[in-house]
Amino acid sequence: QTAAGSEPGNITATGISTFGEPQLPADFKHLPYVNPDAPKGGEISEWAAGGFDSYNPYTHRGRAAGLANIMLEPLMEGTADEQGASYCLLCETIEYPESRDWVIFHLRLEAKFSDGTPLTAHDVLFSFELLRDKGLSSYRTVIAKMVAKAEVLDDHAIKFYFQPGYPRRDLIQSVGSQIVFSREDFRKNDRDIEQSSIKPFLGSGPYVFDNADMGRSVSYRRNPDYWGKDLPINIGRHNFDKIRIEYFGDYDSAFEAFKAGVYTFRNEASSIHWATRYDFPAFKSGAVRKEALPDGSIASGQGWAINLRRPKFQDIRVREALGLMFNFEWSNDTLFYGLYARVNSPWQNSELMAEGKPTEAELALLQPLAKNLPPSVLTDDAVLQPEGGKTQLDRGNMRKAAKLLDEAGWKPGADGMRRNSKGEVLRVEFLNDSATFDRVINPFVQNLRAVGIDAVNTRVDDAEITNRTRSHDFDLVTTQLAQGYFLTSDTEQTFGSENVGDVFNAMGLANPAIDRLIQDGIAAKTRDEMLTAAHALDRSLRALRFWVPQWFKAEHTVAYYDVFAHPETLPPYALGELDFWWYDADKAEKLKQSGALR
Amino acid sequence: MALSELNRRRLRNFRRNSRAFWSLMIFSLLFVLSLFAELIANDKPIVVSYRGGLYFPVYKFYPETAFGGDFGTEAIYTDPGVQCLIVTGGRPECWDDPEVTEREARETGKVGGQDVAKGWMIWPPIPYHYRTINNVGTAPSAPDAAHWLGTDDTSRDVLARVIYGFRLSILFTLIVTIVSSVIGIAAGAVQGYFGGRTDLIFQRLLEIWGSTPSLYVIIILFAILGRSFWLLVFVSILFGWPALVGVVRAEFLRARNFEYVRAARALGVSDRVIMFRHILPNAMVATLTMLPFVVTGVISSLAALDYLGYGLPTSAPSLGELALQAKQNLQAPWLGFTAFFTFAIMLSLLVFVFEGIRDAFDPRKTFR
Amino acid sequence: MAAYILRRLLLIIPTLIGIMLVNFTLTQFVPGGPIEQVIAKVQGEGDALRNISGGGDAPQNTEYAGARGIPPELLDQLEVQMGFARTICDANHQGEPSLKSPDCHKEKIGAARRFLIMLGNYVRFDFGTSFFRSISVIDLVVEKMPVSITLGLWSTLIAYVISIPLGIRKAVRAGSAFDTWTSGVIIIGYAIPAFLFAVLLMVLFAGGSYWQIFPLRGLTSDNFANLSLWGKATDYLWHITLPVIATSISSFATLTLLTKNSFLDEINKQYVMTARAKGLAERKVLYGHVFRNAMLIVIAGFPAMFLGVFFGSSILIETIFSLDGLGRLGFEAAVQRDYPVIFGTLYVFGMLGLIVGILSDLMYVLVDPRIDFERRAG
Amino acid sequence: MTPVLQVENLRIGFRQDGQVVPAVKGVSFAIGKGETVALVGESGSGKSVTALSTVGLLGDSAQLEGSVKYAGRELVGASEAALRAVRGNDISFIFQEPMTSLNPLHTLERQLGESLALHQRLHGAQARARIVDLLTRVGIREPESRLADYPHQFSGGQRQRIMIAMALANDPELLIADEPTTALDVTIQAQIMELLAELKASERLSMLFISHDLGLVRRIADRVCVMKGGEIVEQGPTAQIFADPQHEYTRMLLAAEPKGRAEPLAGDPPEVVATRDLKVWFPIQRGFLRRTVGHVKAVNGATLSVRAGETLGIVGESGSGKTTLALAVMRLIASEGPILYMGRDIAQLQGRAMRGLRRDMQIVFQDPYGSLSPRMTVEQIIAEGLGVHGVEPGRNRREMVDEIMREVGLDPASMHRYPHEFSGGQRQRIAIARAMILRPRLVVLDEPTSALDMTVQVQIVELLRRLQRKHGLAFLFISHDLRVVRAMSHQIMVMRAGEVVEQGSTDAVFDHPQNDYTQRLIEAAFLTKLA
Ligand SMILES: Nc1ncnc2c1ncn2[C@@H]1O[C@H](COP(=O)(O)OP(=O)(O)OP(=O)(O)O)[C@@H](O)[C@H]1O
Ligand SMILES: Nc1ncnc2c1ncn2[C@@H]1O[C@H](COP(=O)(O)OP(=O)(O)OP(=O)(O)O)[C@@H](O)[C@H]1O
Ligand SMILES: [Mg+2]
Ligand SMILES: [Mg+2]
Repeated sequence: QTAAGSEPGNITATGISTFGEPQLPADFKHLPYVNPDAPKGGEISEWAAGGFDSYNPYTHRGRAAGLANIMLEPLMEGTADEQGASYCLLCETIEYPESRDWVIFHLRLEAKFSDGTPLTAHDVLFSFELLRDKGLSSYRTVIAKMVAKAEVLDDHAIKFYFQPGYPRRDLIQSVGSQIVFSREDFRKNDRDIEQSSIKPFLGSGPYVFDNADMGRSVSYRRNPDYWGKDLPINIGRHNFDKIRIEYFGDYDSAFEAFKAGVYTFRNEASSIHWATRYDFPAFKSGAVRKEALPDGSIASGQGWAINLRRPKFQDIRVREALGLMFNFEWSNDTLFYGLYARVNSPWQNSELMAEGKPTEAELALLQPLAKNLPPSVLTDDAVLQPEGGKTQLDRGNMRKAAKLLDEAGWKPGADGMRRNSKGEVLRVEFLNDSATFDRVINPFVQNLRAVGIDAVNTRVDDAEITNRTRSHDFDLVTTQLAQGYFLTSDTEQTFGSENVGDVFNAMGLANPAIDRLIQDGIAAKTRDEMLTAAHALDRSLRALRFWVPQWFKAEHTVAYYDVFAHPETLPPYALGELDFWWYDADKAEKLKQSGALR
Repeated sequence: MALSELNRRRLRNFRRNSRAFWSLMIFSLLFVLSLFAELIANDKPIVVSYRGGLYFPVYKFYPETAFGGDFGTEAIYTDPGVQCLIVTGGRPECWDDPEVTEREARETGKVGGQDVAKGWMIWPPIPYHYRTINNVGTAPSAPDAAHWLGTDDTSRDVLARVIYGFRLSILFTLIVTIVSSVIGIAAGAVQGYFGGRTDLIFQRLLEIWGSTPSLYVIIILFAILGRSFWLLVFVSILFGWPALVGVVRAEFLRARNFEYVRAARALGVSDRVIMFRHILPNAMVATLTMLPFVVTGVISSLAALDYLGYGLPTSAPSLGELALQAKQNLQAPWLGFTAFFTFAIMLSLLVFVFEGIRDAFDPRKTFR
Repeated sequence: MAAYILRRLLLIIPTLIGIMLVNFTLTQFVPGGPIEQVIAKVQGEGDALRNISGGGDAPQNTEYAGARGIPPELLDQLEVQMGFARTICDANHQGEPSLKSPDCHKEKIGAARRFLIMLGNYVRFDFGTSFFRSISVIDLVVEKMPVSITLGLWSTLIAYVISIPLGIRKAVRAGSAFDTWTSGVIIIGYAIPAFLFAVLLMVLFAGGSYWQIFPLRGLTSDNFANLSLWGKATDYLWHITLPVIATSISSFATLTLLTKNSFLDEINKQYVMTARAKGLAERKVLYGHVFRNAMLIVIAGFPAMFLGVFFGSSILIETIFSLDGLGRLGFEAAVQRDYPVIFGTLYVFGMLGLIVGILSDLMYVLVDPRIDFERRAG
Repeated sequence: MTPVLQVENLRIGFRQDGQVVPAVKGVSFAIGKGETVALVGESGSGKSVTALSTVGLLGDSAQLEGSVKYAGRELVGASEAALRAVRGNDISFIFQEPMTSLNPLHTLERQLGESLALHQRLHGAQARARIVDLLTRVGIREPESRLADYPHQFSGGQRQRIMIAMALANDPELLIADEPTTALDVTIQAQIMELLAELKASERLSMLFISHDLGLVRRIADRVCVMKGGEIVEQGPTAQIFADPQHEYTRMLLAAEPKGRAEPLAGDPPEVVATRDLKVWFPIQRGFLRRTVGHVKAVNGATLSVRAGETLGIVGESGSGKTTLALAVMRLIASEGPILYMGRDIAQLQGRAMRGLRRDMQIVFQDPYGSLSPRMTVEQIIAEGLGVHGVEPGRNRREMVDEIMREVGLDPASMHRYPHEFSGGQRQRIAIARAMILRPRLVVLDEPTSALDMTVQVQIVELLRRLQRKHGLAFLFISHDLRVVRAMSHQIMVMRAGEVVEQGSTDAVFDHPQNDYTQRLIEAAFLTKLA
């Protein structure tokens, strides 16, 4: 073991977690959720929309092929059943001080690229600088904020110094997630990461580029000489000999292709398809299986953000009234065939979501902030979205909404439209750029109109919606308040008052209480502390009613030719079909004989 | 207005062409009917009798309070509560159990033992507006007794949408076609007839105009003025009129050399009259043939715009949107069939009508 | 005539400039520019064709961690890259001008100037590279050509080959049952929305439920390169059958009826009688005599039609059959505000269009020698 | 022996706006091998229709009854294929209106070559040689150089000769010639007649010969049928008919002849129109780029002057530039040299200024059919000028149209018909009516009587004279019929190959022709008369 730069008192480990120790012991044999005896072999294929013309996903130029970075490995890897933990992949160990002010990655000596050249600290440094200077903008900024400097200690050790002041909790994991390019490959092929490229990268991972039909299909094959195939973290994974992605311009043609066996695995994103279209011969004969597998990952936090910058939405009663008029239950039953669940919280489907009445600990955080929060936060259950009835226009909710609006000073005029004392009509415009959303928004609009709000659904194109959301020129717009499993600066970016000008804080939330709670969460030292802060934050946010939450899917709806197998219980955070599912050759043989599969 | 003998002869010829004549009749009938779409398909009753007073909700706004309800917003006539209120003359029992109360009032004329001022409603034959969201289980739902052509993917009645959509499309295309053909024909005629510099310059301007991407103009105008029917009409005219210029110009370039044009010039007939009285009728074949297609072309370009997301406001009853839905809901063939039949019927009628007109203007065509 | 042609050729220049100017001006007013598109892309949105290809309604979990947002430097850099601004450095700056250096700053380039720069480049046939792909505009267009040519050429060809004889036959037998039912059929063909028909074909003949006869997408098979010449030809035809049928279905109607009506107009003229009196077979009379007189518009329109083929390829059909042609390129470029592609294609096709315009005017003269373009007045 | 063509009880009617208008009411005649039968008679009596019906060339609107047998085979109701076999090869046609009967988009070579290729399988050089030979025989000069020309580049007479060449190309058994020489000057007419006579003698060519020129009929026909109002009122051997006409109409026809002389001018009327050294050169263009390789000097230095009340007769060889001169004077084609109208040079006038003058100068085109808008009714056509220049005060349009139609011998009831529903002679009269209704000061008449039978011709000449007298009209009168010219004109201008070869007062030119060509012309004209 190299000990370059190692100092006594530092921690040396093979894994790290945000709070406390990572779940897996240092000498784990394999990941808990994989089948260590999974056979290798076979092929899995999926579809993707559109086409591709590049193999470089690290630039905004061109459309990169799916999985174009599959051959690139990060220094450390997370797992599908644990949040905030990372385990060494390219590194043998990591070394860091208690303060986590820096980290040294000691690389595995055997790590090498698929062309046989060893993977060294120089490659890591090269990759780091490359991504820092020329990588995708989002990545660039983050890196610059986190890392002050990186230096190669020797061929197999690299040290990153972190920026002072940046929260240290997740820094090592973040840096560890950096993938490693081959410096030689870049030099030899004269690559420019800012340009699209038609040459796949050289990487060190389990898969290598196999071949492609530009724009139509791309496939990767397992590298039998993969250096890391016997690492515990890799046991039972990367089971398919081949992974193929087929491209289709059209959703239906992709579906037809699946029916015809052009590809074998499909993650169904359309509720109507899921509910009505699986009646084709291959499905009826049992060759294709349809499975709904639980998805334990955090929901996308999708909802209509109400633009708080507009005076008319300042009144929380108006916002609440808007929420009352969206009948999710009806939409789900009628439009989505009951496939979705309601989003109530940005942390829906995770531990961070608040439930019931606030706990003592939460109250301790909330009480000092009470003046900036609706009083109900302290006393009531965390806000849940209203239930709509069986009929799309629910009279009960409508009555409530009407009352709220009346109270807020928006009274129906002679034409039934609500006006304020100045005679202005209450106009609500949905800014929308997606055709699939029309069918959801239009009934919502109808309901709003029934209650006397002059609602319209305005369809615009991508560029315009970007333009208008950036200049905050909208009433309601669909946004994803997607949150992670930890309160971080991301949380701040979405809900913090610093960021009212940002697009991510679409609703323009600026509330000192919220700011405070976020800071509490970011500063949390233990998981419990963080959860408390998160729950307090969540219930406060929800009580502010700055959005009309939409829906999420708590399951993976997948369909596949019956040649694949997966571990009995799946880890909560990943479906893992390309990772730890495997190919059942016997079943495949049967399907081939029956002619269902080519 | 007195018709000249010639026009009378043309009219007679047109009449004698029964296919064209009946096509015109049917088309006009459909059009006129669709003009009264509000009375045919609506989610408001045509007439309401409430406590002896007559109400006309289709044409007039009545708040729910007018029928003893509690909202100052427009009464929702499809709501069983409101229906009950109307039938029972505004009895508060309606809010508890509208169906039962209403039935009771209907059957016995009493509610809770008390006499009520029985009211009634006359509904349009199709009790849905194109915007009405129905409660149908899952959308799109197949045709049934309530929704003769099923519902669309937003759970709206397809038949109601077709009726309104037909009116919208026809109005749209009539305006667009008429205006843009008049401009287009005039422009083509002037170019072809005068030739020379007029032609040279005009054509260049057209070329410039022709390569302007309409999509951008639409995006710009939408962004500034918002999506609306009239804006689309305007844009369609703006980009529609050059369609006929080419053919008309060609016909005029050719026809201006004909002997009878020379004869007309010798008579001292003005250029305008030569163009429109002498040449145009003889150069009209292309125009008359293309017109039905211009008409339907306008409709389908409207559909294409809908498809691309730059069409009518999203809830508008557009036939294009219906076709689009059909594509996206292959499990719901009634959408596709409806779109197709609407298009086919409209186009056939138009083609036959214009064929009839062409024949009526053809001096050599004889009718048995 | 030569003088006229020369004049027309010379007029191409101002016309092209006019076209570019109008479009350039337009783009100044279009809401949202390429930079917004990059931003949308960075934010994980912005698939231009999303609304066209249809798809799921499930919310996508964006696996996106790390701070988001666009740093202002990046916007500046993009502006420079896209030619909306340039980097100006102090005199004492060393080395390459770069926005990263503190000596340098960004300076916006005015619209008029940008227009001139663009024209300057175009004169040298330098069309630049796409904002969103590292490929020159010309290469991009060339890349998309095969699809568009295939769809356009074949469907036009089929339309002409079927429509003209059909139209003539209908004219000869005007009013007969044949006339009526063929009208019915072509009208139905026209009335079926093309994309619906395409989907129908796809589901019936390529999908997994009914007859799997034709391939679902593409112009050729994966192993095209290894096929024999005959194999290549059949493979190609096998692939294009459905998309071409779907594209042509609606094109019969206009052409057929135009042919029919034009013929009806000519068929009774005196010279046709002369031709008949010569004892010519009906076919000869129709094709040898009437055709040229009746079909001025159709014949002369051919060059334009031919060019239209390239623009005309339908984005909808391309999407359904996963073909990557100019239809999609054009739409994508428009939606993404990929100005180099927009202007580049506009310029190239604009020029082609103008030349074809001249050709088609010459066609007029070729078809009907009496035609000239001189001034004529009372 | 079976006759070549036997027509029996042929009835033809036209469907028109719901009714059937009878045109031919049961005619019967026969043509034997080598025999020439002439159809003469009133304009509009059904001659052309009868002829066309024999090989089924009438349009859809015609209803046919009776029987037409060619060499014993029935043609009425025969299949299209059977008719086709007969057409062109066995029976050839020369149409009455050559101007509109040629395919406007085919070159001369193609028009003629087609028949040759079809029936004789002649192609390439062989065919060309035959074409050149044919054209030479019908008197087209330098045929080689004109093979690539289109019909519109030929004069009326030239087109008619092309028609004739086309008809003769395949040595038919039966030639149906519908007024084959109306647009030809006498010398060429003589040449054509000789050609026909020769064919008749050598090939035993049978002929159905339709003509208004009784002199010609007398010379060529073996038998004559006289038609009136859709019926044959009299038929018999030529000599007998001419010598002893039975039917009243025949007698009238034979007696009719434009008589008299132009009345001498009284006083010194003002000059209406004059040209000085007028030139019209048509560029000869070849190749795709239409390079100009030379010029056809259609009119090369014509100087003329016509005073009010005066008629200038223009005669001359077919293709000599008469029509071109007329069009140039009317400012309908570009020309060089001043054109003085009422003393004012109008050569450069444009637009409205020129239009204002048009009321006073009218033209009757040589090709009346082409000059009538096909989609306008006769009423509209005739009244159009009134619309432009105003109706005479106190009269209404309909009345005026009615009157002028009567004056030119048309039935005003047919006012609402389209031009194609008339006979050739009727169309010519429509054209005359259209010009005269405006009471212009100057009228250019380009062969206004070529399609008219003698009785109508007399009527028209009378009309023209009367109007001239009454309103002091100036006429430019172009005709090949020297008798009419003589009867109408004060002055004569003789043209040949674009040049004016002789000019002078009518009597001087007719009685003492100076020029060689004029002498021949007059000789030929009066020789015919004697024959
Ligand atoms: N558009 C034209 N282009 C070229 N040559 C022409 C054109 N029009 C007429 N010509 C030629 O000009 C000459 C004069 O023609 P024009 O029609 O004036 O003769 P014309 O005297 O009226 O003969 P006709 O008695 O046969 O009618 C002819 O040789 C003819 O071929
Ligand atoms: N298509 C038609 N429709 C209606 N009537 C017609 C049609 N063609 C000809 N006629 C009428 O039939 C009659 C005979 O016409 P036809 O052309 O045979 O006369 P014609 O004897 O040849 O006269 P001309 O000497 O003037 O040429 C005329 O009265 C004419 O008006
Ligand atoms: Mg005749
Ligand atoms: Mg002439």
